Amino acid sequence: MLKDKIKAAFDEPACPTNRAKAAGERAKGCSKPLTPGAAAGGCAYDGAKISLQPITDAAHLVHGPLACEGNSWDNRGSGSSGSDIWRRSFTTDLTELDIVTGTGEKKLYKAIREISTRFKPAAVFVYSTCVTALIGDDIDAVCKHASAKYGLPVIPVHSPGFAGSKNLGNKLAGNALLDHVIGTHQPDDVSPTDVVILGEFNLAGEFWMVKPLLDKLGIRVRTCVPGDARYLDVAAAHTANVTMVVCSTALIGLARRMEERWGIPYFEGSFYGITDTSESLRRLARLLVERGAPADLVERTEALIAAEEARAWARLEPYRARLAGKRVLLNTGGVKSWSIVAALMELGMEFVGTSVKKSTVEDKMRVQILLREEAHAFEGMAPRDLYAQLKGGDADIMLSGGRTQFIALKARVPWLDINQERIHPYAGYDGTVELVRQIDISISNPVWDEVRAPAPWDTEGRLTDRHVSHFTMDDDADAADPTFAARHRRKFANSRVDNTDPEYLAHHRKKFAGHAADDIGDD
Amino acid sequence: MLKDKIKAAFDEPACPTNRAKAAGERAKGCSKPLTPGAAAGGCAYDGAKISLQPITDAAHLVHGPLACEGNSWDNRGSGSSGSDIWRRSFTTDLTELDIVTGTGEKKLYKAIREISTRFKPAAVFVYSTCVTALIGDDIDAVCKHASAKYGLPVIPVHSPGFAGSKNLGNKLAGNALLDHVIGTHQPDDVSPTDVVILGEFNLAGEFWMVKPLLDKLGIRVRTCVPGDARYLDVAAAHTANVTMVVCSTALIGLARRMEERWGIPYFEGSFYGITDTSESLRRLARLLVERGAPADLVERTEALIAAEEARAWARLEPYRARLAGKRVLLNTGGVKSWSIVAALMELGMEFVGTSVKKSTVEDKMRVQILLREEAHAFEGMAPRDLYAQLKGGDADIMLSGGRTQFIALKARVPWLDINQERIHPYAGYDGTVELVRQIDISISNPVWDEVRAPAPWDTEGRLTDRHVSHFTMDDDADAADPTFAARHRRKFANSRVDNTDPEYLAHHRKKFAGHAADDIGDD
Amino acid sequence: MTDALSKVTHTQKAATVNPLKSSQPLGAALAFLGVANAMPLFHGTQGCTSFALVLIGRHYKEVIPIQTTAMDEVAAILGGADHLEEAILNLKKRTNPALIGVCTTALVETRGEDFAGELKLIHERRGNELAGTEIVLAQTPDFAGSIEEGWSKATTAIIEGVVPKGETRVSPERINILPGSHLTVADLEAIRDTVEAFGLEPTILPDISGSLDGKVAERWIPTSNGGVAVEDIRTMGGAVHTIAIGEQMRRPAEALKARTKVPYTLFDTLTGLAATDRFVALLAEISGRPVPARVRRARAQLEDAMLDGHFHFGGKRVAIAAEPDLLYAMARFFAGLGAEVSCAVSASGASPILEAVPAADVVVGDLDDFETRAEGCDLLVTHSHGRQASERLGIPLMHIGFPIFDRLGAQHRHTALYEGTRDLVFEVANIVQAHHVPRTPAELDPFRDHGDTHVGRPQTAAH
Amino acid sequence: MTDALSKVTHTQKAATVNPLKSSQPLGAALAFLGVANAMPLFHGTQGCTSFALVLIGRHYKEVIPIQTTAMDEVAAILGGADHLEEAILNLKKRTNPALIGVCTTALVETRGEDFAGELKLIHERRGNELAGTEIVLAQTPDFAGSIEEGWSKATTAIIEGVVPKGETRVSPERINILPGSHLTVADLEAIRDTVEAFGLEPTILPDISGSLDGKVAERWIPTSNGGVAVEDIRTMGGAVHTIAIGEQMRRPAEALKARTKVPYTLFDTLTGLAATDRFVALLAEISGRPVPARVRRARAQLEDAMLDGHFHFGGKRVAIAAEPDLLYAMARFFAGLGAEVSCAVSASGASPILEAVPAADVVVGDLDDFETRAEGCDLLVTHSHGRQASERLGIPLMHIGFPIFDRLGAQHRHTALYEGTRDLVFEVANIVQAHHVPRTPAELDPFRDHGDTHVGRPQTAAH
Repeated sequence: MLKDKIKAAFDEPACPTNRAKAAGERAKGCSKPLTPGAAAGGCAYDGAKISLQPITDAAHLVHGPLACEGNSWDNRGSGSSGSDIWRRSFTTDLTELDIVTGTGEKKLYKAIREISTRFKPAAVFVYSTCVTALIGDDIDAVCKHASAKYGLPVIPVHSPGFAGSKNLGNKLAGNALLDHVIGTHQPDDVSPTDVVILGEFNLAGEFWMVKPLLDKLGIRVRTCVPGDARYLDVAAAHTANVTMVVCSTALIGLARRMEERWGIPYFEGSFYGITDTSESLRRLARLLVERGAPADLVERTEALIAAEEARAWARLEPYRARLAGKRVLLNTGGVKSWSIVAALMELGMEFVGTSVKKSTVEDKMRVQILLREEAHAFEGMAPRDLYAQLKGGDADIMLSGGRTQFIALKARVPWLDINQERIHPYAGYDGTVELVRQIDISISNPVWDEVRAPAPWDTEGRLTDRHVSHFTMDDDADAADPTFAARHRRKFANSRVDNTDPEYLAHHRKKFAGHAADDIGDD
Repeated sequence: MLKDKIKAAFDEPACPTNRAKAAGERAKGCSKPLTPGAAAGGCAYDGAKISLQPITDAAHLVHGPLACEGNSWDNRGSGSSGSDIWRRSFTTDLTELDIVTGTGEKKLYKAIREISTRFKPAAVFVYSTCVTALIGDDIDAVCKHASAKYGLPVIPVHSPGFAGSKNLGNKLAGNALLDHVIGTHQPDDVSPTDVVILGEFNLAGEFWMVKPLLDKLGIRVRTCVPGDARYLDVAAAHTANVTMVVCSTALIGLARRMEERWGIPYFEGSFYGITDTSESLRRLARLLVERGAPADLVERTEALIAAEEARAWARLEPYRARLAGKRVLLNTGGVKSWSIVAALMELGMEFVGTSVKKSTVEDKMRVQILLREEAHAFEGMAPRDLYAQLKGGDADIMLSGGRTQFIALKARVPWLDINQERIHPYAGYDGTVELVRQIDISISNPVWDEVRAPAPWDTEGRLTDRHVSHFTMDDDADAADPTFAARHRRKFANSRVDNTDPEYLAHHRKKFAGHAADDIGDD
Repeated sequence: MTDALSKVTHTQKAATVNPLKSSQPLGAALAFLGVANAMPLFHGTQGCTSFALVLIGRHYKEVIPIQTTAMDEVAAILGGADHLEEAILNLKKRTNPALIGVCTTALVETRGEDFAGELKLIHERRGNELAGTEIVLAQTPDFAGSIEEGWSKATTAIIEGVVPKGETRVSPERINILPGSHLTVADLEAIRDTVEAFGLEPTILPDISGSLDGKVAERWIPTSNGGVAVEDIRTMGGAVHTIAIGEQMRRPAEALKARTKVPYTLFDTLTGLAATDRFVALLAEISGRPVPARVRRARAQLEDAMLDGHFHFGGKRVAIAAEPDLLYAMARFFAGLGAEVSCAVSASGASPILEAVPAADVVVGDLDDFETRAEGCDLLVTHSHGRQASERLGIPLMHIGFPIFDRLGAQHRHTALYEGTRDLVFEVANIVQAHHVPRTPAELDPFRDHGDTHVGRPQTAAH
Repeated sequence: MTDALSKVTHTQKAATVNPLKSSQPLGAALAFLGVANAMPLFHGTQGCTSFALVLIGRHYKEVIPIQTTAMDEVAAILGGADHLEEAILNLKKRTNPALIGVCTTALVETRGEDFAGELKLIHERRGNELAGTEIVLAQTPDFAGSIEEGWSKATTAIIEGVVPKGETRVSPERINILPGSHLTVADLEAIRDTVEAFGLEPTILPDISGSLDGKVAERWIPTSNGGVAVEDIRTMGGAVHTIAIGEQMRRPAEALKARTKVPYTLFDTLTGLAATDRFVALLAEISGRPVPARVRRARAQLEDAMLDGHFHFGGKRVAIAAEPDLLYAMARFFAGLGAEVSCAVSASGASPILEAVPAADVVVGDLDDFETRAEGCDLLVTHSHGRQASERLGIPLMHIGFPIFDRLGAQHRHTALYEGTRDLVFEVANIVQAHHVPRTPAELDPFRDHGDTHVGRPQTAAH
């Protein structure tokens, strides 16, 4: 019985990523088997939650024991221009008693009531987890029931962690939107220039650097999922004319199925980097014109692109000399890889490696075209290997997420957060300048030289020779003329170097009783 | 020449406090000679600055070397409802060169220009100091000149520190107001219920607890000097009908001379304590009626007093049981003494001493009537003696200013700031409740018991006998039944007492080689 | 300070809103990380491990070694013994840890296997391969307890797995310290210094001050880098005495006593003047030495800090949310300086120490219960997740406990003994002073509100 | 970090607005308070003493022993020799100090008397009565210098007054430490610990860590309670080496060297990894011992703190106002972690160290110069008087230097060596994090301001 329930949870249509995969690879399926004792990374629940939680006016309720939500909430920097309900954490926090007595479903039902009464969310998303999947709680039934009873949408998301990886979780979230949300609201202001952005998280508010560009062109973002999204707008996503998919692995399956169901064409684009931002604007404009938008949209878009690109390049110019030739290790997956690689290569930076762990085959190909050497693209790296590469001095900076942050820092290599915890916005033209500026700030920080300089002693604390020569006797000319004016002379800057005469010290130390006085520096 | 200049600076009318002094005392004059090596307290400059600085829209410029202003600014908690110019510090910060080359006057003149241009104050008060008095800078001339040139009042205040005490400085400040400020502005809204409050500093904004009472009675405070005062209002003080002097030693001379010059009657009153607050309201009302205000003012005042007193007493009632019999040492001078003594005695508190250092003879008599034993009133106490008295346990709390704060704390005696640095407002009915509340908070803080308990060892760190008995073996019944339920029993609160068996320890210690193991507790 | 027992209530809600607690296996992992060259192993799915690892990393700003048995859907149904064995063998081969600390999670505990039996079988089959690596088991499902319980269980598991039964020759200078999970790296360093100042040799279990103190090594270390050595744990039976700190450590102290007869003293807190006096006096008694001048000087400094600082506590209302032992320690600290603990929320309800918290009520609940009850307080005291309540209520937040991810150096803050208490006094006083805003005429107007709440807050006796 | 000399400019204003500096005699008094059983004596009016005493008390939260010659109008004109003599005799009689430190003030210096001659006469006349009390003279008029100069002069005066001339038998384990006025009580404690960890015996002059560390005594002590003993000062000529910290200590180090031939090493700062490395290496060299594990561990912790903390410095603009040595130390600290010191204001202009401050310009000025130049910065760094600028500009304030009267425990903050630098990194990172406000759509709008200052602050390379 348990087994059936869990199997049912996996009864999802074929993983959409497969579409982009080479025929030979398709057979492998989505989830690679993990090695016990040598695995790392999130689970399907993690992926599902990430994909939906920034829908800001909804409550996100996790049905399971504490750890799933309790150890992971409030850790992402998506910006909201409205409600803060999404930042709160909701979980049924199942106890042993709940599990033993099988009262999980009842508790879930009650929890939905409490939340809808107290916080008045636009909707409630309910996430299943390993334990509630294992014990067979029927969250579909509870959600349906609660929705009817409390008069708000309650959406089940089937996301037990053991189902697979974070990537699979993204897809499960997309399924939930398709099955329960999109198409359930018909807005009264549909226009021919409505678009949907999928897979944009508005981290550090960065989509707010892009949206005004679209506004200026008269392109209306019906909804950006999930960043700064409101539930009703997501529910109306089916009325848009074009879908742009930003984070390809996250929600491309959803885009494909929206095309199937409502005939909305989609494309994969990126707002990272100048060229990709421009290209995305272009494609949006062209597709909209194809779908009935005024033809001058294409020209206006080109004019905007020309102006904004010129301005951005002018602002980037001062960095070129500072950053050309710097070697970057990009350790993040998905669409960011090729966008960021392209952007930074345009400034003359080099890539010593790029993770393509979450990338589609198409992504990988783009990266390989950019990098020209396949060796640079890796599927993922064990911490130990990553540390070795960084410690070896291969890279001037690593761009990655928080998970590998401390590996870079412990190797004393500059690191920049380009994932969910970061506080700087990197999208659009302004965001590209900000990214380059942050890279420059990081690389040029004098802290690296200071922490890389070895201590003037060995691992046992014995002074190394290198050190001893640092000390010289305090300047007697100085001592002879201690007046202010004399000390104020220009060579002062040198005389401040710490100065001690090793011979003098040695002389005194020889008088030490019972001390191995002459061993200094080599004992 | 120098000598003449300094003598001139002291050519002030007879100290007005003398009026209140007994005939025999009058001969002594204002400043008692200080004992080198055994003196404490501020100087005339300090007193003058304190008396005027809370005039909020004026710049207060100190003409002298750094210490006078640099070591003392931004240390008082007067509230301003308007400008913050008064909080800024201005000084000519004379250098050795300025003094040697005699360019002090020029620098002062230039400083006034800079300040008037940049900060646009309503006026500039210029304070002379020891050094500028000694070198004979003619600040009168500079102020006159600058005033004419820059078109704003520039008021010289003759306050070299060596002239005498803080009290003298208060009077010098009063002289400056009388000679240069009051009477220089004629307002167009003079009314028969205009009053002037002198010597109220609006510390912690406490006058804002009183002013609404006066507002409600239709009594208009033309100006409260110096707390939250604006320059033009001070300049119009001569148009008021009554002067109330709050801090008697500070500005009573000014009040007397305002009576002489403009016929404004004055009285000494206080807004500390319920009875005194009521009495002050009463006298204001009566004097105003005598000077032409509507006769019903007296009745309305009585009605307000009745209502407010009833309310205040009701709010004080819960404290009576907590505070009755508590012994207070009041170590501050002036009008506060008798007002606060009276207020707290009404709650059943006792006074073990009251400083009458800054009090007039009249003040002292009031205190003595209240206390009934002359021994309780002291002129001032050396830190060593104060410490001895507090350490001896004579008082449950000391009320004083920051200067003696640490004497009380080092003696481990509760202390409440009732001087300029305090952050709690104590004026009026509400302020009296606040004062009592703060006294209660202070006295009832469990910190006193904790810091008074001696360490369980002597001054050499050897355990005292008192201690050893504290430890008992961990309860074996407890150990035998280590289940949660057993541990949860009611006697848990006791079993948490630290428990170690000294015999067990002694047993083990006997095995120590080379340790005087049995000496524990008495070696 | 009240000696009456406080009322402990559990909120009766179906939805936990803004959790206060972290999971039990996370607490167990932290304890295992306090053993040198150790590797915690979560028996569950990859996600459980990932969340714990990332959260601990955000707090300590470190690479955190925790591994997973990587349970998948098949194993979840059919049983995870193979995954457990494979994980252990993999870890042994790749990292050769001195100790593998198995922490079970909700998933495997829901299925309910015989983990101890499985481990025994693994040992029987693979004893040779696993030589030199202790394997201990802490059963720590997420559906019960919080960090404290996990920490306590893991410490107990280490003792029961590593310390041999029976009495042994006592080294009179050796002393065991069993610190609760609420003590920081700096606290452990200070405890060690103080114990050593009496000529005693402490064995601290767990000792995260060695492993989670934030330092840069010169090579990659796949296991915990520092901590108490397994060989030292093995000889804890030879100590003259055990000092347990926090009610959570009664269980391991009892376990150690049961195995080795080493008696123990339990300190409910080491924060505060009186508590530290008792601790120091015990060390003086055990060692037979006088209290060193340095310790006495620290005491005098604390006294002074309490005197200078008490102004900023008296009359203040404080809201605290934490795990039981930390809640108790902080509530005692605040109450002892005259503040009123008007809101006390505990992350878990199992500890008897809750009854001793000096507050009228102790609520076992979440940060939403906290936020609701903290309105009108002067200070919030909880971990980083309290930031939302702080923003919404406009009340300053003092960061304590775990996780602290939006501040640096949490592990280097002193919170125990004389110095730690002194630093806490300063921290609170400085938060209060930093947030002092002078009152306006409107706030002080006596006619503003002619009720009892006259000047913004109640002025009648609140005692 | 720039190695070019910075441009030092003096503001040309007649009015000092919001003084940054405190007076020179106050600095001298602080130094004298670092001698055990000492009594600073201000030669001036009562008011000078009162202001200094109250201000020092507000910073250290202590009863501060400083006395006054209580000059009045007559003495101001006729000369103060009688007052000086009477004060000294009174102090001797009432408090029997080991040392009386006479600090002249502007008043008596303006009159210009022969103070040294007067003191000599007093000693000739009253030698018997004054036996057992050293009397030293620091000429510290308020119209020149600031705390640093006063501190430096007083230390020099102590050396010249107490340390006998001539070489003496050298004790190879003795070392002199001459700390600048910018080091805290905690810094001095840490320096002592570090020196002692090498088996060396430090004599610290002045040593306020003994006297101004905040502690409660059991009796009334009218003089400084703690500090370096006069007898220890007397034998400083027997040290193997002198370490002076801060350019301000060159004068006393030279004086000591001139009298006793003890060579010295001057450290311009002890804040920062590299500076501490040099200090520790010098101790290793002097002692011939290896660097203890504990010190090496502190180094590793600092490295980690720098790595974790540098994110909060890079690209930030910082405004610092302080006395020269502290300004230099803090500017080096911030610049070393990637911040730009875009405003540096010095309380006094006499120190050559100002040219080495890593900032384009160093302004010798006041807090109004600071406030004007700090606009647009991310962080203000100065003493408590900077609070007004902080309020008006809406920029957070990090408290350093003297006076700090609106925070507790300033003297217990570590600012030097590995641990102090680590704590400073944490403090800055935490202020930055506490004041982080997520950006709004309006702030991020690319069309908000189509100039170069696109997103609130310049985004083009500012380097």
